[in-house]
Amino acid sequence: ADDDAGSGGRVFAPPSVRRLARELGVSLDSVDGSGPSGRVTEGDVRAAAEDDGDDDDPSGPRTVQSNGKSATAKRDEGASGASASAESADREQTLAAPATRALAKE
Amino acid sequence: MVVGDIATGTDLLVIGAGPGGYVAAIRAAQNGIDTTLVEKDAYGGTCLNYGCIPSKALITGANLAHEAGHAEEMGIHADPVVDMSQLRDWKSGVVDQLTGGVEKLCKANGVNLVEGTARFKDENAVRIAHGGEGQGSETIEFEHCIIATGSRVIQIPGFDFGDEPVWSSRDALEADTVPERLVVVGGGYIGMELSTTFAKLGADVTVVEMLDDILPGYESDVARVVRKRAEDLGIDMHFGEGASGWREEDDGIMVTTETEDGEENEYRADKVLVAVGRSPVTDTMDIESAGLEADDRGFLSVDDRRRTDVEHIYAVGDVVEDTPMLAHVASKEGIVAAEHIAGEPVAFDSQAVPAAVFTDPEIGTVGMTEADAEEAGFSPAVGQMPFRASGRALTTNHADGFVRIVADEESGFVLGAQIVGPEASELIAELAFAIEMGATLEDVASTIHTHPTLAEAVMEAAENALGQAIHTLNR
Amino acid sequence: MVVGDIATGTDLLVIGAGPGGYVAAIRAAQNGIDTTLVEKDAYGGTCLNYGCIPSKALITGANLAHEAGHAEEMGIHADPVVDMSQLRDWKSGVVDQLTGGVEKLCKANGVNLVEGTARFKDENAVRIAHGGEGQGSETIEFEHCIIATGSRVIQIPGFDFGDEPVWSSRDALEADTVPERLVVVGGGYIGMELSTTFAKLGADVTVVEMLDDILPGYESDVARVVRKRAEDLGIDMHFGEGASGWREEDDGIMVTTETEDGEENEYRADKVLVAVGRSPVTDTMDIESAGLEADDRGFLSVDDRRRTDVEHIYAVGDVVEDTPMLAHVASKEGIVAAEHIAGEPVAFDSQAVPAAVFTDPEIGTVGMTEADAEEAGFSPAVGQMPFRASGRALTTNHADGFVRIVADEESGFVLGAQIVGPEASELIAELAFAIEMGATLEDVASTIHTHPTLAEAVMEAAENALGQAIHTLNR
Ligand SMILES: Cc1cc2nc3c(=O)[nH]c(=O)nc-3n(C[C@H](O)[C@H](O)[C@H](O)COP(=O)(O)OP(=O)(O)OC[C@H]3O[C@@H](n4cnc5c(N)ncnc54)[C@H](O)[C@@H]3O)c2cc1C
Ligand SMILES: Cc1cc2nc3c(=O)[nH]c(=O)nc-3n(C[C@H](O)[C@H](O)[C@H](O)COP(=O)(O)OP(=O)(O)OC[C@H]3O[C@@H](n4cnc5c(N)ncnc54)[C@H](O)[C@@H]3O)c2cc1C
Repeated sequence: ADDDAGSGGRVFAPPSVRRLARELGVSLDSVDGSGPSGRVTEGDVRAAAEDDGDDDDPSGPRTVQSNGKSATAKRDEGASGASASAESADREQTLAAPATRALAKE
Repeated sequence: MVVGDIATGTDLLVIGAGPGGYVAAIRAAQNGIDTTLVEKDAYGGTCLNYGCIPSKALITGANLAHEAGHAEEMGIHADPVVDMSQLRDWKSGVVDQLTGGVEKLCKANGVNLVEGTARFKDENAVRIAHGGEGQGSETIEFEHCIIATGSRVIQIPGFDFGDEPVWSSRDALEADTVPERLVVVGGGYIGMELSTTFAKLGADVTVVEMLDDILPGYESDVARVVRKRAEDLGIDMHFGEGASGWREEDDGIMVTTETEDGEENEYRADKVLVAVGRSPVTDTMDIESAGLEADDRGFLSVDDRRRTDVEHIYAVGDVVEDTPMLAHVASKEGIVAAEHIAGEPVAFDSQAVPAAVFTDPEIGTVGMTEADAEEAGFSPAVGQMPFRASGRALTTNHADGFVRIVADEESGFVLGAQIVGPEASELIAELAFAIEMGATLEDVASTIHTHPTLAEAVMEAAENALGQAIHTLNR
Repeated sequence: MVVGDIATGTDLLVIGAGPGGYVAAIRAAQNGIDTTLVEKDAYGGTCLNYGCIPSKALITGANLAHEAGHAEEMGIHADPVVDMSQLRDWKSGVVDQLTGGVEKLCKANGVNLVEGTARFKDENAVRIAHGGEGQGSETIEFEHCIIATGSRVIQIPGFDFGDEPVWSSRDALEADTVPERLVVVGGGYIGMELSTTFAKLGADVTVVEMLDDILPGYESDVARVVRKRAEDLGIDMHFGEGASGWREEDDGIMVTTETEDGEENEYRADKVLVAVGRSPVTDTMDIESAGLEADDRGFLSVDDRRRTDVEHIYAVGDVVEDTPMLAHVASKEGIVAAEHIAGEPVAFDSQAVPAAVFTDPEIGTVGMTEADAEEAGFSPAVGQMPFRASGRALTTNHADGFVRIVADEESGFVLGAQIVGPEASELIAELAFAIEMGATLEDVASTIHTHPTLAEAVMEAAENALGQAIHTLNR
């Protein structure tokens, strides 16, 4: 997802995808999500890992603020900005989320 | 178990067997790490013994008795009598079952259990003082350590928990009679949960809160639903007053309060419950010997793997700065620490932490409010569904409150939710999951929700944010 | 409203104002379509008037009275008396509030409401017969039509709903006294919900079921939890017996049954409730005139946009072949049809349809069972969490049952879930959403779930499938 003001620097991706990104050393801010509104999928992260051999250090403090407050994660700005274009979500059509399916139909 | 001052070694030492510590220990052992868990008091920590579990058990009893006694409208005529000492025993039975379960689960997963109080000797060893007299002590050396020592109740000047009429939350949960008149100092979630419980059990409850509303931290329209119900239950709430002291009277006690301008008030009571907060337990185990330092309030600061400044020592749960003092946060942090020690690619990267308040009605919140979202630079789309318009809510005869969902207008991503109403604590789960998944309003709105359920209101709130609700008017 | 035989026109005519029809009409009007909704009986259809809503209202009353009367263990001593006619009136009040709401919502969204019975004149027109005598009739011409005429209860030979001791579910929900002895023919979900309700209200209930278990269609370990509880409530269940008739006795009636081998049994009763299923209402409106034909059981077949063979005529809800006869399915189909007519890119493409049974305890299911998954060629990973190990369940004193989650072992994608236990109807929502989102076990397991909640059991079932549960042993 682009680091536009609208997303507050936050990346929208499921927990399993975030973990995969750490495992593969992919910085999520550098991945163009192919899901609805730019949600990052497993396929996006795998493609980014292939495109970019660099081992970004994915660590770095993130703050989750307390209850009811902003949970926006501030990501490590030091990570390389290599942007990967990943066009294919590897979820089959039948396992795509409702908004994804609506997009497909359009 | 080892008696006498013998040094033993362990890969991972976990200090404290609350929801932070025992969960960390079990997960570490599941990952093949040689793990030792030391606890000085009771398995399950505050949560299982003096917190979440006993309070929710009493709430169940109070709700059932109160509802059955107030359902003439539904044709149910009953005059329930509550035997408080029986209710307490039942509650204790639930606690014992769960704490016994924790002990068994630790053993079944291969965690070594040690009873005693741990103090750091140095960066790689603790000394354990065993409880009983003449039990000796032992030294345990460790490669990694997780500090999960939790928190303790805060005392305020003028109220000593050693005095019989002065209750901490723990005393309240152990009560074997219902006081006729109860003054509750503090309108936070613990104060309000217990006020509601005792009011339903028949006490005359007065709440004294320094701020100008109950449940600080929650939006005013959320708190209002709970406050109104508390008023209906006869709970007398006084804002802008701090409790200054108490004295014995012929018949019970007198609690005195003071406003900011020095005006004094007095409330007659039999017991006074002080519930003004909790502070971390980091001052009783010589953390300095391990090279650690707590902040001025006693909290430890950690990174996103829950490592302290001393890299091989982690901290989780109520002792941690920044994250809320909640059992499920403690457990999640425990899992992150344990898995990181096991070499897994984990981080505490939850996008939003849900929280529940078990008042009447319940509150469940997660992520951003509308104001938070604006502050973070989003242009929020907000949808709301009142439970008054929910078929399921009406059939349960609990239709106060609403579901609100906050999303980013442009992308549709769900950012937060506030629920006040029946089963709010359960309903928030779907929305916490939606936020973690990076789901959009459309994802929530187009998922079939079973009829008739309260969860339909979650779907309708999302539809409302899209201008498409069926059962409430779209604004 | 128009009286006399005048022809009026509408873009969309919706026949039937149940959860299929009224939802379709509102959504169509929201999309700017000129919409007319015709209903012959009552707004809200079966669901609001004679089905989901009144049954759940009675269940609430029965549960409250029964629980309060059986909570000595918790120290609650009460002997509730239920005034059935008051309970019925309260229930009717809930129904009126909701059906009134439906009418208002239709109007507020600009739906034209017509009272009367519709019959097709041809492919583009219906004639409406108005209820009262001398009300005349009118013809309505339409561009598009949605048939949402729902279903009616099935009668079996020997049991005429016209006879006073023979109850349909609708009669049972209107009862103003509790029969001393009730025989229930049919152990499906409606039969079991009502058996439980009347048993708790004090009736001596006997269930007669042709098959060899209650709740056909549910897995046996799920049904077993409900059957055990039903036994504890004193419900007498007889399997492999079909009801063959009944006769008046001096004191009440005698219901006769027959086994496959012709063995006869007799059960004394005051009322006999026949709940053996429902069949679609497609035979009373001359669908042939519109060029339509129902299958031999009366269902209409539709495509994934809910179009019948006649492209501009849609069908939704209980009249539709293949999809389950459930209110939320009807509503979803209504939305799909309405939005398709409005030109939106929709389809009925839900990956899984949740369903709930409001027995004691509740059942909530969605998607595939383990056997379904195997049959579909997946290698299933299955995780389970018993409510006995859930802190929240124990504190509510309802700890029977479990959460089971079924996933694809290789990819981790969640495929289905079966929940039997407290609030199962609500808990299933998160898992239905997980399936729709294409979420994995890891996604569910790593989402923080509030403590103490029943929803934690959903998380733990996912952890269990991954071999990582904390509060139950991993197999
Ligand atoms: C009345 C009440 C109600 C609550 N309700 C809820 C609720 O509904 N939901 C929720 O999420 N949270 C609730 N909480 C908060 C919750 O209990 C805490 O957030 C949670 O227990 C924190 O877990 P922990 O593991 O960090 O610490 P604790 O549970 O406090 O456990 C710490 C353990 O460490 C042991 N210990 C301390 N020092 C040492 C030492 N030196 N050596 C050995 N052992 C030591 C202690 O004996 C204790 O057992 C409630 C709290 C209270 C008081
Ligand atoms: C006791 C009971 C309990 C139930 N509990 C549940 C539950 O908990 N959850 C659940 O999901 N489902 C439940 N159901 C099923 C649910 O009620 C149906 O699936 C649902 O009502 C179907 O909706 P529908 O819109 O297709 O039809 P209906 O609700 O049947 O509505 C059809 C409407 O069309 C009208 N109509 C028919 N013909 C004409 C005509 N020619 N002209 C004009 N109007 C006409 C009828 O009067 C009726 O109002 C229950 C059913 C029963 C009987």
